[in-house]
Amino acid sequence: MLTSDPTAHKTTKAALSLRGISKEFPGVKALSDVSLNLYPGQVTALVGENGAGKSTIVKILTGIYQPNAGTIEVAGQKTEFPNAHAASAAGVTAIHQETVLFDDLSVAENIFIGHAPRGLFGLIDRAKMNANAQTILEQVGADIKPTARLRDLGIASKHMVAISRALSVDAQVVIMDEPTAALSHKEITELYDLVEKLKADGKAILFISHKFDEIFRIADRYTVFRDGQMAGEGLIENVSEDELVTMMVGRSVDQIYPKKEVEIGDPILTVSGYSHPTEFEDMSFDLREGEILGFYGLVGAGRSELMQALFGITKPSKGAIKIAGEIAIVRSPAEAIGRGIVYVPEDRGKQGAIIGLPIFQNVTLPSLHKTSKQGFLKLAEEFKLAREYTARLDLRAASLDQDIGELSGGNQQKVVIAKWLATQPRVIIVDEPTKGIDIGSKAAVHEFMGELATNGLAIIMVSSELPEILGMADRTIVMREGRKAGEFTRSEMTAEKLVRAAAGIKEKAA
Amino acid sequence: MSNDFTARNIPDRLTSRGQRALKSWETLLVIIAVMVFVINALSSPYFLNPWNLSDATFNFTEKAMIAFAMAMLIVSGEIDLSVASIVALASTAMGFMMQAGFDTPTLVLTGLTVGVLCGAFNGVLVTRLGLPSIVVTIGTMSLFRGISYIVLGDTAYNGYPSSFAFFGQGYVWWVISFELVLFVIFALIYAVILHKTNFGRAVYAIGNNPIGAKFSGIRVERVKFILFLLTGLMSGIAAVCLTSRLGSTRPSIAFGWELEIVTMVVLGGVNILGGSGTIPGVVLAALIMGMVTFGFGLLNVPGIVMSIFIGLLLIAVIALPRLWTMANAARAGRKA
Amino acid sequence: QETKRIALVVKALGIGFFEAAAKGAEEAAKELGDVEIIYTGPTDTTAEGQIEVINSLIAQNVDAIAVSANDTDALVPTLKKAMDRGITVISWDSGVAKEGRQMHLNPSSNPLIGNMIIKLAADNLPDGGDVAVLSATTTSTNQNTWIEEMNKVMGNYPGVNVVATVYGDDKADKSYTEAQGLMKSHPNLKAIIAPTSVGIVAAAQAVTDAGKAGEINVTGLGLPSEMAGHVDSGASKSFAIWNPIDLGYSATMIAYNLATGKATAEAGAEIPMGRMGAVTLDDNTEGAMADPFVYDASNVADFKDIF
Amino acid sequence: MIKQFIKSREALLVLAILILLGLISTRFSGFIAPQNMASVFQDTSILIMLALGQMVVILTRCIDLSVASNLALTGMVVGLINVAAPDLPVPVLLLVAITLGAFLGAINGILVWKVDIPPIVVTLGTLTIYRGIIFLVSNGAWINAHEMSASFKAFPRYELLGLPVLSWMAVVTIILFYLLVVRTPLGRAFYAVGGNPHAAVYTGINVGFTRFMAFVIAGAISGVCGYLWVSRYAVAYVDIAGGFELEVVAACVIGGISIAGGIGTIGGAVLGALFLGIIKNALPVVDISPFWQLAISGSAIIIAVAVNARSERKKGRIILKKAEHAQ
Ligand SMILES: Nc1ncnc2c1ncn2[C@@H]1O[C@H](COP(=O)(O)OP(=O)(O)OP(=O)(O)O)[C@@H](O)[C@H]1O
Ligand SMILES: Nc1ncnc2c1ncn2[C@@H]1O[C@H](COP(=O)(O)OP(=O)(O)OP(=O)(O)O)[C@@H](O)[C@H]1O
Ligand SMILES: [Mg+2]
Ligand SMILES: [Mg+2]
Repeated sequence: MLTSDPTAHKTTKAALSLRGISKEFPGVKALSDVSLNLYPGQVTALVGENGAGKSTIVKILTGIYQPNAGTIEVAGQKTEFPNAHAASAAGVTAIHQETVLFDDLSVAENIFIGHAPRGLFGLIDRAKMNANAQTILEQVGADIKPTARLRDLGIASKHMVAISRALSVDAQVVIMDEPTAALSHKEITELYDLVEKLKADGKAILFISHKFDEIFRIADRYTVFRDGQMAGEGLIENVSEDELVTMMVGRSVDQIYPKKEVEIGDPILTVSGYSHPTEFEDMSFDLREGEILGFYGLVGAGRSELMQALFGITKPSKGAIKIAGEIAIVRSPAEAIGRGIVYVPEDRGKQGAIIGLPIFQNVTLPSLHKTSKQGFLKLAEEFKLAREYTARLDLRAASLDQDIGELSGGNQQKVVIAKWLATQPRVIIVDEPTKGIDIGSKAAVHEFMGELATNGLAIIMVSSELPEILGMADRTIVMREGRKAGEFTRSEMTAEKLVRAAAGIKEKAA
Repeated sequence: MSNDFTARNIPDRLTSRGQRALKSWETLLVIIAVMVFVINALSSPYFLNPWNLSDATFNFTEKAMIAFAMAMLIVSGEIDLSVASIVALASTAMGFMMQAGFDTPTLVLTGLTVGVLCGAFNGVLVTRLGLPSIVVTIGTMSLFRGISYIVLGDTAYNGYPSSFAFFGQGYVWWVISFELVLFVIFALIYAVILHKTNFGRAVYAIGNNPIGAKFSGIRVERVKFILFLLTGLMSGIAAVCLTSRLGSTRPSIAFGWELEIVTMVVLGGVNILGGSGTIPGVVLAALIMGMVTFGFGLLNVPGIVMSIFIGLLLIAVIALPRLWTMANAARAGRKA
Repeated sequence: QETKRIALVVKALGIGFFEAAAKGAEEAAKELGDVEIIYTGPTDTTAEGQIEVINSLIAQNVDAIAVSANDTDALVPTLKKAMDRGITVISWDSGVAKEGRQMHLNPSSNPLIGNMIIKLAADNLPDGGDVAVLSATTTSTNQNTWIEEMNKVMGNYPGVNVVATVYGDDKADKSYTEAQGLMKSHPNLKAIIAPTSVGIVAAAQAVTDAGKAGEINVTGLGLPSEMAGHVDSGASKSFAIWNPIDLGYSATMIAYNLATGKATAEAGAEIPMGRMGAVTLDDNTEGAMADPFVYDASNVADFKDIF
Repeated sequence: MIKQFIKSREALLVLAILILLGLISTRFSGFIAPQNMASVFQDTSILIMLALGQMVVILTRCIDLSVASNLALTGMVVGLINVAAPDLPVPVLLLVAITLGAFLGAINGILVWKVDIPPIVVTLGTLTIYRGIIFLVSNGAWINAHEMSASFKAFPRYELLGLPVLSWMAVVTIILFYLLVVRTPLGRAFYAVGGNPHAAVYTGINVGFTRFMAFVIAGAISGVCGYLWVSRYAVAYVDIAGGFELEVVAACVIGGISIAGGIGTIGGAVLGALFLGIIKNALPVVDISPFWQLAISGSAIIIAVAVNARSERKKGRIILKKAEHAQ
């Protein structure tokens, strides 16, 4: 352990402590020998890069995953959480990072599923359930009817339901995994108030966030994970933002973002007035050869939807694009690929990798016309193409015939990128290219992007990670609620400007 | 990038073709098939007779031809439960044309066309309207056969021209029937389509991850539509053979075949949830089911008892490998 | 001398009528001494099921096949193949088309049965009235023939109208539902004629359940063992049948005589049937076994334990 | 409340049924007479009960194709028991039927839960296995009306307050299922497991066990229906209710139970079954050849899924503020 704070352990007894926890997934060591203490009346912030293992520890704490090693102690008592019930019975509740809700149940049922109040003959007492739900919803400041069907709510309201669900359990330990990621400004302030209230009630809170401002605002202590290992812990007042970043990353920032200066060429892609009925509106920009154009915004800003429209997945309602000066109509991914636009999607498991197919088949899927003869496969050609492109990305795998699902996230991403490079595109759109992948692979992906730009490829990089944008982009467009909220050249870009534009906060008067 | 990250040479494959074949589902099926063959040969003196074996092939050839197309459809993650009803409708249409005095080539063409049209109808509902294929085809299963009932009611078509009899009763050479030849040809065609063409690769990609396939530039809807067409076409071909073999058409023709065909496909190692499976597997499953039926038949065991065996086989061949893995995992867990 | 293997293929296994026929076949086999009976059939009344069964009989190279067919035409190619391989093929009870068999044994003369079933209904309808027919499958040869014959003689029964013909597929539950439908759509129905042993029982049950026993007379062809209760309850005043044991016996005897060359199946030929005498074949190589016998409250009890 | 109902799938079905009844009554006014409607309900009772059992299975994203075979096997076993021991009272037989049915359902459930075989494969297998076992236990012989005891046959026909017990069984099943599905944690778990199995784990629901329970319940219902079927039609043989499983699934689909799981109501399942039952009963009455029945129910299924899919179509997520307000 790098930093430890001996005083804290003496003053209060931990409400919950984890010791020596390890967790392995096939191909990934998500956690190794980590420890964590949560104290009553205190907020512990858990920070770390994407994929550091934060959500994994939450799942272990709530009985979703079983650790391969280590112990859990609640109020000094060693326990095990074989399932989610056991955890909530022991007084541990969580707001999970992904929405774990049921679209076709009512709000109240979502809040109380698994522990609904019972009445006559042990039947669910619906009236009481709705009343209780109403109380909790009011408590978190959400204006939602308990009887409403969840499907009819917006994303922020759904998130409020998830929060209410966590609070419906009488728990001593409350875990929040990026609770503010999908919330708007007003709801975020209300959430902060709620955290204060829980603190005052003596609950132990674990707060996971990538937003440093909120960590410094509400946390009392911090724990840092790096690559599934402990990288530091202590009191928040004893640490600076820079120190935290160094603990998280383990090296200085520009080391990971090897952005080279590249000669920017002619516009290759021009988008004008692209609109969609519900997702984005009036998006116009152009992209030049050799350029990396960043797209920044809060999660849910509509960047992915815009990119998918450019790639032919969804249809825009208005607007036009030109490729190398020529008007182009893109109605399907096949057409987009034909015109040299490719898209490395955000959701690797669903949209990127075809799990179940071997690596080489993943790589050659969009380029089969190149490796086949009159529609008949030629395996040797396929292996050749796959080997060529995976080697360029320094893929780590046992064989090219291995199922892509057996690879770690980073290596899967490399295969997906290789797949697109094999089509020899002119424009490559990467959506959250390093989401959830380990540091080594991340650096490789970044380095490779730089190299591609050097070779004259035009890149659009959607990212929610500020350092990635700041480190890699030549120019950045900020999106907010489906609209363009600002555009900055590399020299204009600062973290503050981007965040303000993304959150819709006015520039401070100079 | 640091120095220890030197580019590595990743081998194409770790296991040789032989090793892979040894561990495959097909090997298991070959073993079962051989066992069934040996048991049959031992238990009935009539089994090892070329004419009898030839007769036995009629138990599965028509169903298997549909099963090939169905296998591809299931690999792609869809299913068609209306196949037997397509056979009925196609047969009814042929009977109708026959009564109107058309000649054999026209009859065959009619059967195939109706098959393709029915497939297209399913395909449109599934791919254009985005409806789940299992429900759509439960619906068209009633609809198609229902139309046959409306047309035929309690009557039947018979009196097909004698030239028409060849498809279901003709022999190409010695004991080799026309149907058997068709079966072999289609087995080869479908094996090539699924395993050796870009189209087949797309089918696998769609079955494993339809969204990912779409994001990789595959025209998912079009591929699925073609698969429904092919399934309809094969049902039409089976209708020609069956009608010719029976020499008559009743609306109840081929009743209940859909479940037998799905069983054949699943027994052949095709994952009902899509994404994996092979044509050789389906061929073997067809042979096994045909031989089991025939073998039991020689012992005068009622068909219903054979189906117990087929049902057990279906569950066992899927359960046993899983139980085996689970047992191994449990043992490994205890050791750790 | 080698034993002759004679296969008795029935419409479906488990039906009382055919079980009784099988008894008769065994009786014949015992009498003949060198005969082995293979009693078989599908479990549902389909032609495809029978084809599979017949294919395996051909493979076993049996000496004779005697089939009660689910479909007049669909079995023909398969049975032709059997004859090509030197197997004696006859149909009985429910026949196959002429090309598909050497001869057909009708349980009784078809015109006689056709007349009998309508007469049974008419006898209880002095003032006439609506009657309906509940048949077996739409493809059953024998039922279709009888109904045809019945229609020919309808003129002899003025005032009696056949208002509908429905099909219960020789399934008790379907027949039951069809009988219910008849009562609903024809409120003035006076009788249901079911020339099938499965249908008649189901119809009688439906009539009883509708509280119309005594009001609607269920008649046709049935087994005393299955109908005794309904005769007692009044749902059925009378019904007819020939003895299924005799039928199975006769079919076996004929098959044996043809298979051993003791007789040939040709128009005008007389084929001996053991204790049942002999059958004379008509131009269609069909022959009738015996006259049907009528059962009612006076005699049903005496036969209900026999078949 | 009322507004909500009017917009619901059930309202659409009620409307469809009313129109259907209206059309029928123009051809045959007696059809909508209370007495006839009661008899239609009686005829549809077994379908309703089975549809409810199937519904809970489908809710959990599974399917049970073995219900009809389960029904037939249980019916045959109960029939055989009755033949062997005619004096055994009906309640005992009912208990046997429920237990055996639930046991057969549990076999499906275990294979789905513990061995993780896709439900469609499991029940495709048990569909033929159960059917085959009937032949083994009965030796292929039918059990006919005259072999059954009088009380055995009388039970479903016994009239209470003008309705036969068979109809009352359906009514009781509807009430019990309503309570189960709406008012018990298990019932809500059916929806949760089918709607979002991944999230269900997070709420402490055991997905496999919930599915197992759905199969057991569907099995128990099939068992009861086995006895009812055999006693009502007064016959037991290998093929009873052959192919009925698809009619049951069809009733669910028409009733708006989503095959993808998680969506569906008791009202929907009941109305779906009634819809099919009315068509079946009406065709002979209005003098349309019964041969039209199959095509009509097929078309009804297709129209129903198309309509349901339309209303189910996931509302796109909405990013633009303007669009959100417009909704
Ligand atoms: N079910 C799983 N199977 C395989 N690997 C997994 C699974 N869950 C998580 N991982 C891997 O474990 C590592 C840690 O993931 P985790 O979700 O805990 O990260 P995180 O710190 O929460 O990241 P983020 O900030 O993006 O939420 C990642 O490499 C991830 O890919
Ligand atoms: N209405 C909604 N209901 C349920 N989940 C939603 C909804 N809207 C967004 N989400 C989820 O929120 C997460 C973030 O959304 P996503 O990343 O797709 O946003 P986006 O539109 O791509 O914006 P960006 O790319 O700018 O972050 C995803 O997991 C998505 O599934
Ligand atoms: Mg996380
Ligand atoms: Mg996104």
